[in-house]
Amino acid sequence: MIKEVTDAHEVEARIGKLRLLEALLFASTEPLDEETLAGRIGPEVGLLLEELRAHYAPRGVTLVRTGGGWAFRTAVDLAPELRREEEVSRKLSRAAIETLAIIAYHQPVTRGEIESIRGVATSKGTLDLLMEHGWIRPGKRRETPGRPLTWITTDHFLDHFGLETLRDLPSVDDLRAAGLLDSRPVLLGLGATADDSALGTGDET
Amino acid sequence: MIKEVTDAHEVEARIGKLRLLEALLFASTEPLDEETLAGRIGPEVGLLLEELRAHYAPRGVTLVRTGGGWAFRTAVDLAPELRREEEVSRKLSRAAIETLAIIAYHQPVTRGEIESIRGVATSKGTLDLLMEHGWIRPGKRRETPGRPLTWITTDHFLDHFGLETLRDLPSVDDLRAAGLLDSRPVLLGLGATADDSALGTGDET
Amino acid sequence: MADLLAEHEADTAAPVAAVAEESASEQLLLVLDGFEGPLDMLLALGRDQKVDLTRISILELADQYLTFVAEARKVRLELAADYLVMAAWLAYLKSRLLLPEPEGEEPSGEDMAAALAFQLQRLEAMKGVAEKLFARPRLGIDLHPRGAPEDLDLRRKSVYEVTLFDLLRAYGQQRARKESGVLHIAPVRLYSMEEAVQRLSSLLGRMPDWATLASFLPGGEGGGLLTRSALAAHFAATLELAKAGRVELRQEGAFAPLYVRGREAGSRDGDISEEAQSHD
Repeated sequence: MIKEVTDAHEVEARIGKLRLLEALLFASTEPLDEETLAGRIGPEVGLLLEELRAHYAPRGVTLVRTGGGWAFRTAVDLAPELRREEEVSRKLSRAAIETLAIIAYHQPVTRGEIESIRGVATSKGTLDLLMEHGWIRPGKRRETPGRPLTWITTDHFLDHFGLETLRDLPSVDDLRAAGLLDSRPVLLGLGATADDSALGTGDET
Repeated sequence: MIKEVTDAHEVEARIGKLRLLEALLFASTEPLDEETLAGRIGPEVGLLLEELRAHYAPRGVTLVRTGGGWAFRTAVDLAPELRREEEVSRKLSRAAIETLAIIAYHQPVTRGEIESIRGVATSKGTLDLLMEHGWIRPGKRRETPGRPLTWITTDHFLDHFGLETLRDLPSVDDLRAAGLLDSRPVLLGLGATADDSALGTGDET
Repeated sequence: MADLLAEHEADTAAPVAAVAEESASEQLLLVLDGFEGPLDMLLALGRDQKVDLTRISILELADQYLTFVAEARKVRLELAADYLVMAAWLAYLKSRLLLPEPEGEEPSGEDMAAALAFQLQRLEAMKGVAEKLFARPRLGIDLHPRGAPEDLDLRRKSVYEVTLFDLLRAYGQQRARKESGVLHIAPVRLYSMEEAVQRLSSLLGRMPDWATLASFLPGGEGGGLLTRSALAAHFAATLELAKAGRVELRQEGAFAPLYVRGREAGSRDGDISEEAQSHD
């Protein structure tokens, strides 16, 4: 008898937590990290998240994991019906798109390395723009002469492109296996501005 | 036989519409009225809305009718646990951001020095605010006449901005290279007389 | 060469394809515009070999690039320095590949060729993944977050919303403002009309006969802008003085030299036109 009552209590408590978790995630636009959620829900939050994810999987709104956080997003397969045109002003140049890809796959990467990979100076405003989108940010300085600044991607980058972690970047394993994620400059005279120690003079085009 | 196949199709179409309805309501910034929804979903939207409402009724998120429209809201009974606070994301004033940036880059720095860099007086409230927020704290006194207090940033500052050390702040040259130090030379026509080299490096806002 | 252009019409699409019978130089210009630097262009040339980039002929690629650059220069197209640097490097690489290897510390021609091939593959790979990345369903375009978030005090992370970008931008703008403050101090020497009126008044007394306006201008120091501003100021000054009845002006036709004469020494109204005609 007593056992049963306890179970009923447990079930109720569990449902209460699930509802709270659902509400917390639903109310926020930004992903919430598991630690924050655990602080509100308790240590069993991992299991509850999985339960919620399973419940929402077939629905029009799904629970996704991205960069250590969890967020509700509209279902991927509804994209054609929900598609919003990208604002023309937000469209990125080819240079910006390539630069973002290079930062994503080679991070942490210095500006000089980006330039040596592309074989062309990074035009002013490219990194600025990517940072304004919230996709990249400065990382640690490289402990080499000149101590150049490195660039890395943000959690928002993962969120924007629907990635759970950087390991989910398209083809990343293949590229690594093929040795193509080596960011060292290989040719002298190519991307001649690739001297990080002289960044101050590295103004271009 | 034929009847059954038709039913399966109908069921599928119905589920598709429910999912789209769910996604539309989720992603909308405003409550959506039935007419608008009927335009996207079809005339049966009223029934589908009721079905959704019933599905969500016991959950942490509920579908409510508000004004003339429908919207998802976190469940009313969870309000105490969600504990809303009005002042979650206030914008920091421009003066405060600038002052914080100057302290970060020039620390240890006295209030007088901050004012001379900014070219305007710093209200005491600005430093108080930054200190209250845990981003700055008083450093040593400067051993100059008057022994003015200097200001430095805290570990919380690094934490908030995702920096490991102060050395990871981009240098002025990095800022310039990233396009964040916006230098637009103007008055090029006048460059003919006056010192060209001085004008060439000149900036305008 | 023509093949090359045709290939790029397909590759870089609209702007190039639209041009049918333009001059060679304009076509070249358009082709170059489609590239993000010499490496990008080499990659496009490499793709034209229609083989796997790992089996690409670097020698052939170098030849194609050098031909392209030579053509471009023939039509007196100004090529960016990095295109020329690349051309010089490729010419050197070619010589290293064709001639027997000299003794020494230098990397061998084959090593250099392999390094170039690697760079091309790496750039190709990055272009490929950039495309894949942007083909993914994107937040705010293909999928959407909660449209009407409810503010919850969740993380207690910060009352104020300020990002590293905000901080850096504020500092950058502050620095830019400061640098611009220095700019304004730079003196700009221009000739004012007041100066010109004074100067003309004092000179006219000593020049009773017709003289060109140019002969009143101050001497050569200062150069371009100062001289132009002096001319403008003196012209305006003569109009001002003529209005005050202190000088007479004469000009034979549009853009012809402008003649000036002082009018104080008792000249009568009537003979202005006669004077003018007598000079014809």
